[in-house]
Amino acid sequence: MNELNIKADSVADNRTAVPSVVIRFAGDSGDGIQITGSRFTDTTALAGNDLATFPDFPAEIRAPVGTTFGVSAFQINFGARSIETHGDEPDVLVALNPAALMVNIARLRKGGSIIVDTGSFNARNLKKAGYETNPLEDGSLDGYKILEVDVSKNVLEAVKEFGLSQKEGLRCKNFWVLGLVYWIYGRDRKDTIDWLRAKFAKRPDIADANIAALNAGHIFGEAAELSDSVGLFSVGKAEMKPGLYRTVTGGEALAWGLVAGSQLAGLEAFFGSYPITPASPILHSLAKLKQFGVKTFQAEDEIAAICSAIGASYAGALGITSSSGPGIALKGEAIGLAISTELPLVIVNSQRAGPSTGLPTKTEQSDLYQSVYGRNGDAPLVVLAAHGPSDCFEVAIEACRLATKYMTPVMLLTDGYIGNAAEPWLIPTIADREPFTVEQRTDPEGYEPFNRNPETLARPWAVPGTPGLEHRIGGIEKADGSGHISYEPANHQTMTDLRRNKILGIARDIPEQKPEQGESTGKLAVIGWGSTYGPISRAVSNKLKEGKSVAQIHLRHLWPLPANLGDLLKGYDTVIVPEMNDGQLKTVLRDQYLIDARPVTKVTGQPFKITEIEDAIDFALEN
Amino acid sequence: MNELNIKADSVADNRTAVPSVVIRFAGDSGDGIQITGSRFTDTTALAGNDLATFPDFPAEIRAPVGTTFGVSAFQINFGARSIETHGDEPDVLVALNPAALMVNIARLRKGGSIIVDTGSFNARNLKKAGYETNPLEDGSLDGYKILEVDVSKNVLEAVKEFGLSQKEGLRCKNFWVLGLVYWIYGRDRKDTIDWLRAKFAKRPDIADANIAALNAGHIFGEAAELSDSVGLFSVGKAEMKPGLYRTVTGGEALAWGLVAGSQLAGLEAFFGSYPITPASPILHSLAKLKQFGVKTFQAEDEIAAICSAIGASYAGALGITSSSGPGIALKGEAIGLAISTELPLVIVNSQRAGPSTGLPTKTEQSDLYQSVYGRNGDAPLVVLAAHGPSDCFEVAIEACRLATKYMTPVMLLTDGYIGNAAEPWLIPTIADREPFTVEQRTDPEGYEPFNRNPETLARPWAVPGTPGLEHRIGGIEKADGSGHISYEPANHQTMTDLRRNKILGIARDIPEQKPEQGESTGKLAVIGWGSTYGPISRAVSNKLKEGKSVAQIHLRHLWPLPANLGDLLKGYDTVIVPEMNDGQLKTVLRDQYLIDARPVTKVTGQPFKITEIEDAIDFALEN
Amino acid sequence: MNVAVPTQKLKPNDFASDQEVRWCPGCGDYAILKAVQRTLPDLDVAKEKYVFVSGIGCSSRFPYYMSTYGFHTIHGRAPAFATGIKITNPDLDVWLVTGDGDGFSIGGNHMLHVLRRNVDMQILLCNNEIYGLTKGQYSPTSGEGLRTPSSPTGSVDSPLKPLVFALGSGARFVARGYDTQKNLPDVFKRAHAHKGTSLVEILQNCIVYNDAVFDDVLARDVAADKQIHVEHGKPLIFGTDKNKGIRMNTKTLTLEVVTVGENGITEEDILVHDETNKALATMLAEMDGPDLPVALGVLYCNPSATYEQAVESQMAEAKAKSSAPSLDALLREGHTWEL
Amino acid sequence: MNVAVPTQKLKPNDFASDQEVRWCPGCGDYAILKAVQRTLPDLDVAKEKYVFVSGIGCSSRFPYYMSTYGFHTIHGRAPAFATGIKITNPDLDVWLVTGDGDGFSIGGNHMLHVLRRNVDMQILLCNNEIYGLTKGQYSPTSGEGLRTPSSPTGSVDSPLKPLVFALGSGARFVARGYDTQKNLPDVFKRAHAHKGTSLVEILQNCIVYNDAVFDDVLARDVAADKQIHVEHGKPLIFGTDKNKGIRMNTKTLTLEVVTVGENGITEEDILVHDETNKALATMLAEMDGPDLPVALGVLYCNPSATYEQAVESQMAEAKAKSSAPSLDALLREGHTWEL
Ligand SMILES: Cc1ncc(C[n+]2csc(CCOP(=O)(O)OP(=O)(O)O)c2C)c(N)n1
Ligand SMILES: Cc1ncc(C[n+]2csc(CCOP(=O)(O)OP(=O)(O)O)c2C)c(N)n1
Ligand code: SF4
Ligand code: SF4
Ligand SMILES: [Mg+2]
Ligand SMILES: [Mg+2]
Repeated sequence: MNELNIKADSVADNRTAVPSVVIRFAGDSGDGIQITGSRFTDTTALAGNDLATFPDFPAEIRAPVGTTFGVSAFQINFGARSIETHGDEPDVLVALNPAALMVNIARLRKGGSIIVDTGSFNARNLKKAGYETNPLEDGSLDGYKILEVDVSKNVLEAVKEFGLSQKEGLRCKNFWVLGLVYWIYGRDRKDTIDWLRAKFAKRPDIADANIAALNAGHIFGEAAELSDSVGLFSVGKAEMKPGLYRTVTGGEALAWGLVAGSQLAGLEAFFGSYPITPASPILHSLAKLKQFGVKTFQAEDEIAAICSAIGASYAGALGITSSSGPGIALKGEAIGLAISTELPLVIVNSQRAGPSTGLPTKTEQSDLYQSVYGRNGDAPLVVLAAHGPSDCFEVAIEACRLATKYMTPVMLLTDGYIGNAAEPWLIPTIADREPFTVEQRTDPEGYEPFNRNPETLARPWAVPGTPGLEHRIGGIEKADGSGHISYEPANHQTMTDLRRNKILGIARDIPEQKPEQGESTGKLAVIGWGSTYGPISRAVSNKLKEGKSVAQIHLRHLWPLPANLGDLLKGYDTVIVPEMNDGQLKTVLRDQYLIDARPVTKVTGQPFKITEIEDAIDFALEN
Repeated sequence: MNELNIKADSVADNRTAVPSVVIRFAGDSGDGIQITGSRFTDTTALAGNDLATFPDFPAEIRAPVGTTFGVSAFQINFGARSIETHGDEPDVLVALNPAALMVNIARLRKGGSIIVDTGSFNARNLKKAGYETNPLEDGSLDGYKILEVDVSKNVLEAVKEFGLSQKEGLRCKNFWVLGLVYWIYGRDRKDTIDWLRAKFAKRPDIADANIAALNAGHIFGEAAELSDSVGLFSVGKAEMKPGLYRTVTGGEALAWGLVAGSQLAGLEAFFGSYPITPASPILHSLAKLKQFGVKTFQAEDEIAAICSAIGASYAGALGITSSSGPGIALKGEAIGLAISTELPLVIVNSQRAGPSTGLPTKTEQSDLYQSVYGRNGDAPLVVLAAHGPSDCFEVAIEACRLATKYMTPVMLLTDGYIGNAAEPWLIPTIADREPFTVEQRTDPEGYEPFNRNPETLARPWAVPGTPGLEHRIGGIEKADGSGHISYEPANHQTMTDLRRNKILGIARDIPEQKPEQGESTGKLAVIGWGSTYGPISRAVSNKLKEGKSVAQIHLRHLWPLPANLGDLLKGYDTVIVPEMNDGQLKTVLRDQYLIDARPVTKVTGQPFKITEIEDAIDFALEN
Repeated sequence: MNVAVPTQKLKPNDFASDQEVRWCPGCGDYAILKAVQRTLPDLDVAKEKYVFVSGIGCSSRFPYYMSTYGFHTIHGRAPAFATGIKITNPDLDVWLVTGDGDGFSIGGNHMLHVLRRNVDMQILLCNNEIYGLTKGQYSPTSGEGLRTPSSPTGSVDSPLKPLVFALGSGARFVARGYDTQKNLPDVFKRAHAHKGTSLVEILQNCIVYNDAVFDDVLARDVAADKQIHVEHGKPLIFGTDKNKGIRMNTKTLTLEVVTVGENGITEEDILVHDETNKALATMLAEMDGPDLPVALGVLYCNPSATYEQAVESQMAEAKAKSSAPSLDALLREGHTWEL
Repeated sequence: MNVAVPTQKLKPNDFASDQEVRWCPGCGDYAILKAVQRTLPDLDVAKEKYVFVSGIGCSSRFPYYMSTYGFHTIHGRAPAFATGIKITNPDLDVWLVTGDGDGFSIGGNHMLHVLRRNVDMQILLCNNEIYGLTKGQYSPTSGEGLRTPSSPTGSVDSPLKPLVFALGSGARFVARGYDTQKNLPDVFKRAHAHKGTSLVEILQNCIVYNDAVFDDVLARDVAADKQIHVEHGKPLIFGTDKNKGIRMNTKTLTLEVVTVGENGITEEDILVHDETNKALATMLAEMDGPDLPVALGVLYCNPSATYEQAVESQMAEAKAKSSAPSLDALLREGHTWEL
């Protein structure tokens, strides 16, 4: 290997500088598309771009090769400016087989570039993808810039010295393409090569073959006259806060945030869960963190999962449970018990498209109703939402803080999109954070299980094993103070009021709501929550640049709502609420503030496009 | 027995005619209070009064004798005018032991009458009830009219000829008291005597003893100079629609309504349930109706119960399930499946006080949120509520109609109060009703599982066993039309829209909302749902009599709401929403109509008092 | 007019739906699907009577691939749906397909109760000892110590034996087979012939997340010595040389493997399989090495009244008692009065 | 400062809470409560370590009547709460009180899994073969044909045998007693001594809804002949004259009752109880007349590693590997870059 080859390519004179690029890698599930994507992500991050990614898995575990439902894709938006979404429309589509082209072509920007592996465009694959004629030949791709390469052949050529089987050899296709794409954007291969060496430490032949493929793709790019077809580009460094960065997915950030939160609370974390898409990665991440005193328990079902977590909180740990929509539905009864017994609990809901089983691998925000209202009885709890991968970390800490300070369940909403998407993250330092150490009760003097802290209205947390504090709790209504079973009519009213007021009082303990962008009054507020942050943010900033009177308000605290939110919203002539559901936050806002919050909904299992929000803004401003 | 004795007592000259009376019978669980109440109810109904009753059981199955938590009570409000509630404040309290007095005295109208069994006011019972001094002696009952009788002694005297044990003899106490109360209100004993003869056909000695006790109580009344203490009264006949009447509890009416509904739909009914207070009586009623083709299945839990019912609907029956709050919470996930597969299903929720286990024997309306919003995903269904015992029958039929016509789950809300309360019921004739026979699909020509009726948007119901219609359904998103699994983004939006619009379209198929009382516009609308009907109705009519500009609106259809409701409500300056919860319907109304609907809430496990609603009306009109 | 096609004229392929099968290439579920499709034509059931019910999991996608009626329900609850279906229409021929997670993790309670009630249906358990659909977490049947994404340092759960559990729950028919077993249709036919709940555990290879987990039993070279195919009335003999047998050690009350011809052991000493003996079935179901072979075939078949028939006869009785039941008459029963 | 009171100095009454007991007068639960209160003082456990967990039902009110820590949870889920409690703090002494409905109807799945996992706790099953709290519907252990408000023409469910189910689920300790049994505390002590999940089924009389349902076994005049009190290492002998015994019929592989001294039967023929033998325990647990007596005492005790200890040792190992784990360091692991 030539030392020179792996250095960053200096910006060639014939490179066009662009502020941002969206690339979509697509191929068969077996083509290693997700690995390609994450390698490209790391390299791009190292190059100083801001970025956002969107892995788009097939619903099937491993669908038959070549089928449209077996196509796996990875989209990345990276730029020399701040990046909020994975991009509405790819500028470049890499299609490693006909099915990948079939499924993804409609997304591509008009005039965008396509890189195809002609080696896979044989009759059999074309048929499997549903093509009657070869799109590379029938003119249907006119208007796009196409780079046709027989990647398969090139790869086999590049790796033949390593004595791999044909099958193993073809597995290097993705790195060949990656090398080519690196050349197009002038990217350094070193990081990828290091990664390959580490990854295949035990199979140096595989490592070498992939590295050879990577280099061969790169060399191919150098040799080919790409400026005529897909072009050569440079994307400068983005202005980002200085510091140490890593990329992080929402799932990882959430898991780490939960550990951080429990450490700041001075508690052991207990995580009871049952696998479900797309929530499982949190279980997987936490299962690896035993050294931090995190106990994970894979329960027999979601009900046992939450009940074990409530038991853990009762026994003095920070109980956490996690699931997705259908599993959260199963937890409703037990959530009521945690509310009634006033035990801390964090419930993570990685939302997916519903109703029922719905589209398990597709994203949605349709569990807000279920979160705020979905239980028997008057059963208030705290609802928080993370707005992006790294934000999961902060929101998880906030969930731990509120759950323990107020002795309450907290529903933490994230979704399939956030969970799998990755973004660069300025790594925080937990050691510098103010702990919110929980004081569990030990003094028997004057102890009553439902005697409250007058300020927070939280009851004391008295943990089994503590001498002198023996007491009984349960889901039957409890007498204010003593906690004994009470059928007293007035007491039930008192307790209902207390439970409600305790939660509403949290509004005093959370930041005032401020617009993310735009003025605090004006013509239009676009209010969102959760993973719509990216497209809303970009759309509003685009519209602000056009001089429109529009502001972005994004909620982290969904229940209770920030104390000033009503007043803030009343400062705008119009309020629109983009949501990936049929209009759920809008119900909460209209109920609470009697403002004509107008729903902008999208229920396709896909995130909003920036243009969709822009259109909604224009429409709202005009109507 | 003297023939003359059992004739109706003619209205004595010294009887005071009163328009209505509220009596509360109270005693130990073992005293037969509920039987006394139901006998008094039947006799009162026969006498031509309108009436409403409220059985108030202890939470414990059989608490130790003499304790306050073992007190059982039965309240009846009867009158010569229409009766809407069981009465705010009893005029008469019958207290068979000190605990019964202790628990109930606070409810009694100031200046009301008390009948006590002095035989039970011994030191032991006083202590068990928590009395330090004897209330009959310490002046604490000053201001009430008290009739002190040693009922125990009198009863034993009356029944001694039948050779019963002392214990058996004392069991006749309740009939002795009943005889006395019959005398006070000039009531006929014949019906009670017939009932005793039938009930104890195999134990004529017991029947005779109870009849003797009944007569002895009556004679005691005749002999005693009651006009000086509790007084003698007459309550004339109420004006009621002519016809054949019976008394009915909400539980019975609901069960019969479900059978009627399935007959009108031309289907067999399948009822899958798991016992829970206060829903179990519906299971018990239906289990006795096998001759009508009703299959009841006591499942292992609530989840299995609803799943079996969905399976039954899939197989062509009308699937019904029933539970109370915590059990309904468990059904959330499966409800989503019924919504997604668009199968008919009736879900009966007999609400009780929550959250969590709450107060199982106490009433509440706090599951409206759970009904309308409580599932994962965008998952709309129909929500109906019954407003009183006999209304349960009508609403059950409506639930069957909508479920089958629109292929949708219907949530039918009732509550512990309605379920156990009884009222006279003009018996309807099912044979005269218009059937809404369901047509299940048999023709394979052009059949697609999700091809809809263009008017109702209902999909065809194709039942296993039908040749040529074999198809697969499930909870994953289905392609519009074919019903095949579809991950197509646009299709998910289409299907979400269709599911929503199908339900919203039902608004065209339900009656326009009209005020129950008062004008269609005005100063104040009092809007309610469910079992608050009685007190709201009486309160509004009282206020209308005072000349106030107030109207009563009572919802049967909670989702979708009647098409004209928004316009109707906007015709009033102020709208208040009395609910036995922390303000749930008010959320729906504010969201839907952006009107400042103001909550009037009560969460004590007890129904509203008329005066409480009156106060709320006055407050709303003044503020 | 619909004319029912007599199933006898149908071929296995007639039971394949028009949906592309979407299991991973090499998944054991393919073979099970084929075995079912080979079974149905031989049963005397009209095609429209078949209903396939499932929960959620890879294996639970099964109904989509059958051209019969099918209901892909929710995770773990298939037995409850199937119970409602069968009670509603006892004429239907109900097949339930489930996985080790679907049937014995979240669904354990419904499994217990359907077996106890003995509702007539066939339950096919595709046991791959893993959660396939959710990408490879350990399941209740996974071996102790199995490393998976949710048990990176090894599972500490002790595995459930589905058939032992079933017998403990009151099952009246339990059998075991494996995905690629030639005569799997015969096992299915026995299950079908049994009136009541029939549970068939099928050892199923998940090539992606738990590949070769049954190799110590199913691999060609060990099969003869690690499997025993039980048959009612036949001695429990196995082994490459057909000379190993299962004996009851009456001292320890345990089963043990002996070799006929060694240490004075004769065929007489070998237990004869009695599929109506629950204690024996339980002991056979428990066997899973290292010394004892895994039992395949029908371990237990001891029919008893089915649930839906009991329901039917109570209905019939009630109807017989009141020949023309009228709801209007019912409402008028008891205490009424005319105003 | 809190000073732990050594439990040894405590009396049964010290374990009674200040809440009035609210079961029906004559309910068998009273006797069970007393038996527990008589047991605890003899155990070497500090009072504050006891945690009583229950679901919903009459029997599940139990924790309120104990002066220990107590958690009255929701219907059927107590095993899951108890599991969370015990994993979180293995030092606690966890007792779970449940009913036949709570534990085996809605709660069957959690029961299965807690037994399978072998989480250290004592489970006291108050089996009254009825749903008491909801006023008398039949339960999964109710006899077939039982008429109740939900089965007016008789239940058609075949009853579950909780101990057989438990053994099928992998339980390592099962025992049986009855409410008013004198030596019930001894059974509880054995359960407590067993590390792992210990299930004790207690035949409990519900005087209101299922009175005398166990009379055919427990009534004084039949007790000696209808009960067998099993003891490890002792022959399975019972009867008024102590001459009846349980024999294994090696032909039919079933248990049978024989009379010592009749037909050439000697004590030699009688089985000796081996509480570590699962097959025997299963057969003993199955016995419930008419010919065979009901087995009382410890049917099975065969300890194995407990779940929470396995969790602890994995934790300890992980901690040993990274002596001072730092979250900040973790976040900086892998691929990072400085801007
Ligand atoms: C209520 C609910 N919880 C969890 C899931 C996620 N889930 C789907 S299938 C499955 C386990 C599948 O395992 P198994 O039944 O063994 O089937 P296999 O995929 O191995 O065939 C899980 C946990 C779900 N779909 N629904
Ligand atoms: C989710 C839920 N479903 C149903 C109930 C109603 N319920 C309470 S206890 C019980 C059964 C009690 O039976 P068992 O466990 O045998 O206890 P017992 O009262 O007989 O001691 C039922 C069905 C409930 N409380 N919660
Ligand atoms: S993941 Fe395993 S069980 Fe699922 S389809 Fe693939 S091979 Fe089969
Ligand atoms: S109902 Fe039965 S089990 Fe419940 S307290 Fe009364 S006697 Fe005991
Ligand atoms: Mg599996
Ligand atoms: Mg019970």
